[in-house]
Amino acid sequence: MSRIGVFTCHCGENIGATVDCVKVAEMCKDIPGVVHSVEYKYMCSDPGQRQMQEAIKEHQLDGVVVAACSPRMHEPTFRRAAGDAGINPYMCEMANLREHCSWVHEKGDATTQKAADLIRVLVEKVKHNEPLHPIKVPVTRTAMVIGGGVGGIQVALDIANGGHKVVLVEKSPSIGGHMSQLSETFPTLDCSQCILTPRMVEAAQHPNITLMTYSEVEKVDGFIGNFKVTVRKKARKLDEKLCTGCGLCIQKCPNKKISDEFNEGLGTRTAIYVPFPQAVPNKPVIDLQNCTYYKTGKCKVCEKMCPTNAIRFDQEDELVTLDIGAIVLATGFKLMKTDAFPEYGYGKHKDIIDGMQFERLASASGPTSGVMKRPSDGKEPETVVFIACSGSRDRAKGVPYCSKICCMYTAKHAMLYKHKVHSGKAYVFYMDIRAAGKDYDEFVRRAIEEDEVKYIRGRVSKIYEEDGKLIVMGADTLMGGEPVVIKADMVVLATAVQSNDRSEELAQTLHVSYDSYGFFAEAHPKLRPVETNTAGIFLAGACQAPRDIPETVAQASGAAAKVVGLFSNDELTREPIVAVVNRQAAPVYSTCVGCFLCQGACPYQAIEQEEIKARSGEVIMTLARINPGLCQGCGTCVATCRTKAIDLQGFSNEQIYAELMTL
Amino acid sequence: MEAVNQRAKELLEKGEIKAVLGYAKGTGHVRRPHFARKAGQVDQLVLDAACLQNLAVYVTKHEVKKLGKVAVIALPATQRAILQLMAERQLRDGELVILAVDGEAVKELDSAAALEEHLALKAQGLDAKDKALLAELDAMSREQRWVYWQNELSRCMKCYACRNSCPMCYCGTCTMDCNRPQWVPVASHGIGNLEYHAVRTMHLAGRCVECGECGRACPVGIPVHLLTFAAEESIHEQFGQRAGAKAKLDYALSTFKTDDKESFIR
Amino acid sequence: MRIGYYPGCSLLGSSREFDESTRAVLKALDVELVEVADWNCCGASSAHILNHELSIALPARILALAEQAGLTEILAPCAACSNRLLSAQQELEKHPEMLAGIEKAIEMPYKGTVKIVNILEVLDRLKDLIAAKTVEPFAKKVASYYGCLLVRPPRVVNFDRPEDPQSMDRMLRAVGATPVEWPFKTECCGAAFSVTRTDIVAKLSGKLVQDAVKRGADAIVVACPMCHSNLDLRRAEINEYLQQEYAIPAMFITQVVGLALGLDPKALGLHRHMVPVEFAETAGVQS
Amino acid sequence: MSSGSHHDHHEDTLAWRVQQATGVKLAHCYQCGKCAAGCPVADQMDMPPCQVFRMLQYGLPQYDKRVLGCEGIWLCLACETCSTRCPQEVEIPKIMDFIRGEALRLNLAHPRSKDILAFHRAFLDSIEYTGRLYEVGLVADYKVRSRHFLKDVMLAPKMYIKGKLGLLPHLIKNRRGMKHLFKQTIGKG
Amino acid sequence: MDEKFEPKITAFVCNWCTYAGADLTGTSRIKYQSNVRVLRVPCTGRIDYMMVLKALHKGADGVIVSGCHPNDCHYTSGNYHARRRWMVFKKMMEVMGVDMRRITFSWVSAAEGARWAQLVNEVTDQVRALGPYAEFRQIIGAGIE
Repeated sequence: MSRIGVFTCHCGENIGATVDCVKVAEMCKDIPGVVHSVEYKYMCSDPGQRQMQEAIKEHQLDGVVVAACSPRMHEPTFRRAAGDAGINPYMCEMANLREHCSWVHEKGDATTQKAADLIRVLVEKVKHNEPLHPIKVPVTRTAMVIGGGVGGIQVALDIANGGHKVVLVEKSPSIGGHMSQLSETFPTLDCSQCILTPRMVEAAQHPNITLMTYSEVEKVDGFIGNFKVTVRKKARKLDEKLCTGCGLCIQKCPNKKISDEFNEGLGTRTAIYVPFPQAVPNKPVIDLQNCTYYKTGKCKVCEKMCPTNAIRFDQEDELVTLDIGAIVLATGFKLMKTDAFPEYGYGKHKDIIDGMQFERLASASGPTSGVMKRPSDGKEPETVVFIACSGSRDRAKGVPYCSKICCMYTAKHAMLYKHKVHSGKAYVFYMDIRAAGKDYDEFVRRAIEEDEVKYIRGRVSKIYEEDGKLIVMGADTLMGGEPVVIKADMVVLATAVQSNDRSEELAQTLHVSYDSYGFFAEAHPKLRPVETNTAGIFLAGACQAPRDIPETVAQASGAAAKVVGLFSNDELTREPIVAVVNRQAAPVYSTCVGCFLCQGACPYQAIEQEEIKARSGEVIMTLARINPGLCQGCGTCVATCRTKAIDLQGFSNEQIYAELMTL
Repeated sequence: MEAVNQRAKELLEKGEIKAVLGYAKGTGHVRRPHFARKAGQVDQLVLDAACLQNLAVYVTKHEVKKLGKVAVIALPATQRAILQLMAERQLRDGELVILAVDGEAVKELDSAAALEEHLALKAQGLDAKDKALLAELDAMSREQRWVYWQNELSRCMKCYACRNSCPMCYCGTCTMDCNRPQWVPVASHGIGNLEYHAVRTMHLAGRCVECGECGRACPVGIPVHLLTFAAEESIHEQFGQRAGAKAKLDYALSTFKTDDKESFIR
Repeated sequence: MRIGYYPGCSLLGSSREFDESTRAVLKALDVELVEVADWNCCGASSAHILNHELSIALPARILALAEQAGLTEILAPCAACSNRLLSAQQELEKHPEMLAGIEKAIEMPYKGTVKIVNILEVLDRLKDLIAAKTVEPFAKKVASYYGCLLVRPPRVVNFDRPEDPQSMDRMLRAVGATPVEWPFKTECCGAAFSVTRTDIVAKLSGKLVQDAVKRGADAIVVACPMCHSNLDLRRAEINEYLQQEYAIPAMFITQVVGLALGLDPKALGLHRHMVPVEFAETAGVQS
Repeated sequence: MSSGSHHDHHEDTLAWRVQQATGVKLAHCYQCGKCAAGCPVADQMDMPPCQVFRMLQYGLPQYDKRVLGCEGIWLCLACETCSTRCPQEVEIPKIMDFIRGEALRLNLAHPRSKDILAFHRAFLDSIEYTGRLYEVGLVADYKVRSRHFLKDVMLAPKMYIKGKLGLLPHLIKNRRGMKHLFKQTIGKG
Repeated sequence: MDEKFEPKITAFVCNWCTYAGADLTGTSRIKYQSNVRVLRVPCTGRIDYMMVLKALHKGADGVIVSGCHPNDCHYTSGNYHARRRWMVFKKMMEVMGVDMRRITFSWVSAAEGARWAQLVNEVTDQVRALGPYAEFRQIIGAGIE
């Protein structure tokens, strides 16, 4: 038989003025199982709590109901107090007499009766409460950062400087990401590489950071604090320890006409290559698709030339499994390509380029050494049209969202062009100018007012080629939709920012949610912007939504702080409000039938398979098991399970049934 | 029939299977399930319009699984049930030889993928008779439906024939038998019967293969199958999913679309 | 091959040569055309502009007639007709509530089972045969002109790609022609304004003629009677507007294919053009 | 649920009627001007399509009147260039169709629309009586209606010589059915 | 008896939205009728249809089920699963002839204090007007254990 104490709080006048607390306390004495029922002015005050603690000891209570304010307010207070008095904290429940009763109803018998009813419900619940214990999860204090752009580098440096180990995984041969391709950055026009390169070097030399370039995450198991991550180290066909980065192999490689990814197809590279001169690590990689040796079985010039004999044609991909405590996703974005625009010629005009190609044209280290030359014939373009919102805010192209960075970089591009070609004419077609940010609008105004870039409010309907010019057919909506035709030498499309290739695949590997555009989903749009729904996995930068550099870096530091916070303890303590699948003695083992219909209902992928084996090792049955590290305690699986094999601690079937029976 | 029996014999003779599950003559027009354990017994198997029972109900039984590999003469509803059981991991690929019989055509299948492909070629859903019955129910006023079901259910004595005949009711411990807490009263009275049939329907919603076995099994003639049919049809209509159509589990109640219609929610 | 045939009004009158050349070419390729009996006008843009229900009922009658004749597929060479037929079919599929009223108007049941194809789709199916039967390659530079209605609106016609389409170019290459790279394949010619706003037609079609010549085309090839009449019948107005005499002929794709197959230019109706097809005698086969 | 500007709910606004009849949501238009930029006749319109949309979006009687009375809606060729390229997938020609009908119904159509209208009416008359388009009849009828008696007098004989003008109409057999069809559709209004 | 009839209303609400919303009703001191008894669960996903049936079984004349609006679920998708379950449950109840005017599904967010009061009042008034759930009480009467 239970020994339950009921403590009714007046909350000063807050409850007492509407509910007859004395009467309620009296009524509660008649509830079977209640051995002690008192009221007090302020239960949450020190004397109030002490009174409860003394009663627990004196009356050997095994459960308490505090009838006061909302449990969302003081449940932790009273549970802690109950725990200090020697009973399990989870044997304490609260009846909400204030927010749900005294404050919302008129004074009267009905209200007093309701107060007593509310307590009765909780008394019956407490009778079925089980002592619960916080779940402790050990934490491996090594973080993995996926993506080596400016966001990933910042996360890695911040965590490493916080004293923890970091593995930085980058799929391409060098870290640096898109930022290393940029010429200059808005709104300051400082050189992108000049500010990024030192960070890249710092990351490479940091004792706490392990770089894994030319590597991709293949598999992720486990849960917060205890991930097992398998990384595929793609074969560079090179012994990195021996290679000194002298570059002789690159000079001698006979295959020099390969379209260069780093220069967005505007330049060429060799089959053995370093993506760009400042690459980190500065070790080449052999491009298997284009290497003459892999195509024909002959060549091996690089091997012959290498002074340290570092080339390894027989090198294979390597799978490495690592123990990781937290993961930060910083995989960035990609730009829509110009071939996605039927009305602009499906990408067939060489002089219609995208924003990243313009960056390479404008970059001092780019294919034209920063001299403005249009791709088709190398002539200096006299008229350049920039088109903002190319593919963005365009539901017909499947991108209804704003790409956020284009307004700023288009202004920058127009400005850079005008700085390089003083006599040139720059036109920008735009729909709205979104320049919200420190010094951003001033920057756009400068482009318009000082550099005399002509802004035309309207979209471009068609571009075609005629007599070596690109005919841009637009309209000026500020002149009532009057058609505007501009004969341009080059057109720059500020194409939409899209989620990176294979981002959905990666999200599935990591069990994080993503939106319909493939961007990773944050746990809460306002209050948990750097966390994912999967505990222990965080986000930084444009893999979540279009972002510019300052935002990416800020979010990266935010994610790093989350990781450092997580790593500040050896163990992670979690509320024991989790679901469990029952286990019984053989031969039943469980009422779970292993249909796994619950699996789809779990928002956290917390439901695993557990094989019940005979002594011989033969699998007798496969049952569901809930990983307490992943379960967040929503109980959706519980309501899905036909055989009631799953129950939710703290809100169990028996507890709820008992509550219902009092009604 | 010839072809099926021939193949069954062959499989038995080669020792590839331990038994063939099919239909044999019972009293009068009744056809009863029959296990032929030896090639010689195969000739007792019959296949005609009187063969109605969904044989899938047997294949998850411990006693049958113990036999080893079994061949099942599977009419369309049985095929659907087997596929759903596979999706729900109650049967594995290769555990059964499915002799899928559709009219004159016979096809031998042994995996969920093959079964899915086979079933995809066929129109699924209710036949005209059942559709008409559902439409009749639909045409009643709410009050008339209540009276109708109260009348029907008043005969229910909770013999559980509907449950026991259902291929999808394979749970080792049925909710009805749970007593901590006892969600559904054991006794067969007004509220107990309503709750039992409500729970049975909800448990089969999204899983019912619409064989109608429960209705045929009811000794007092309650059309209980109309409840699960209505739920299943409404699921198909609202979510486009159908039980017993996919090899990979596609359970309507553990999937969702963010734009599921919610006009009924205030 | 056997296929239903809905010529439409233009092909009886102002674009007779399209009908003649279509029949001649398909006959040469052993395709049997089954004309929809007692067909009516599709209503074209006039019905479309003046009354929605009428604009559906007229095509629906044609489709219902085809259904009654047991046809599963009909060829509508006129791009306007095929566009109207497709629109009506889709509208009825989207709005089944309209069906009763339409069936009442046409006094026939309508099922919506007939597939509507345009001439380029049919020729594309026969591409290999055409290539094999080509005896006199059409070795000319051509501007392939699709116009509006063959490719737009894409959700209705669901044919080729809406900008810079390729199907006619492929066919032209198959018969030995060289399509020029030009940007106006789907620019509007002025369409239904042929009679009422000839000034607009002259301007829009003029742009096409001028550019095709500039890009070195010997002929403009079309697959739509309206485009053809604007580019051919209205050439006088075009030339007046452009203040220059443009002699580049406008030809139907079926005429080009017919010439390549060695058919008689007269059977292809080449003599009916206002702008003479000057090279027909030299390029075409001696009859 | 309907939303959009609060004006849209008033049945007396053109916007409301447009949305009811066509199902096109006017609020989808965000005034990018791409329709006007690609329209082959925008330069001749007194009001290009984007401006028609802008005015409709207000739902104010003075703007509705201007839209109904403008010439631009009659110049729309229904070439579908705009709707094909519209980033918001707005079916602009559908709206133009409807507005033209409203302009006629309310007797607000631009004077220069008369010719265009005369042509379409003549066209439909021809079909109603013969089942198929009778081009000579059409042109003659159009001339009477539009009073452009001399238009194209030079073209007709040339066409006749080329065999392109039949002097007799093509009659379909079921002409009664055709009359019935017209009565059941356009005749209802 | 009818004049004095006061309906019993049972509400199942999720902890993060509707329960918090009802707390806000309190903090805003918005008054509503006291017929409702609230049962708190973590998420609408936890709400088993058996709970609704049991509430009716225990003599509730009306039931409210409420949680987070779509997209707002604390557990990201519990409410979406719940919504589907309700769609099917509602259909089944309708087929069986249960009076669905007595079961109200709703979304009330943590910010919608006034909405909670309005919802409770509306449901209470509606159920009061409908009177005691006689049909159900009849079958309960047959089954008192």
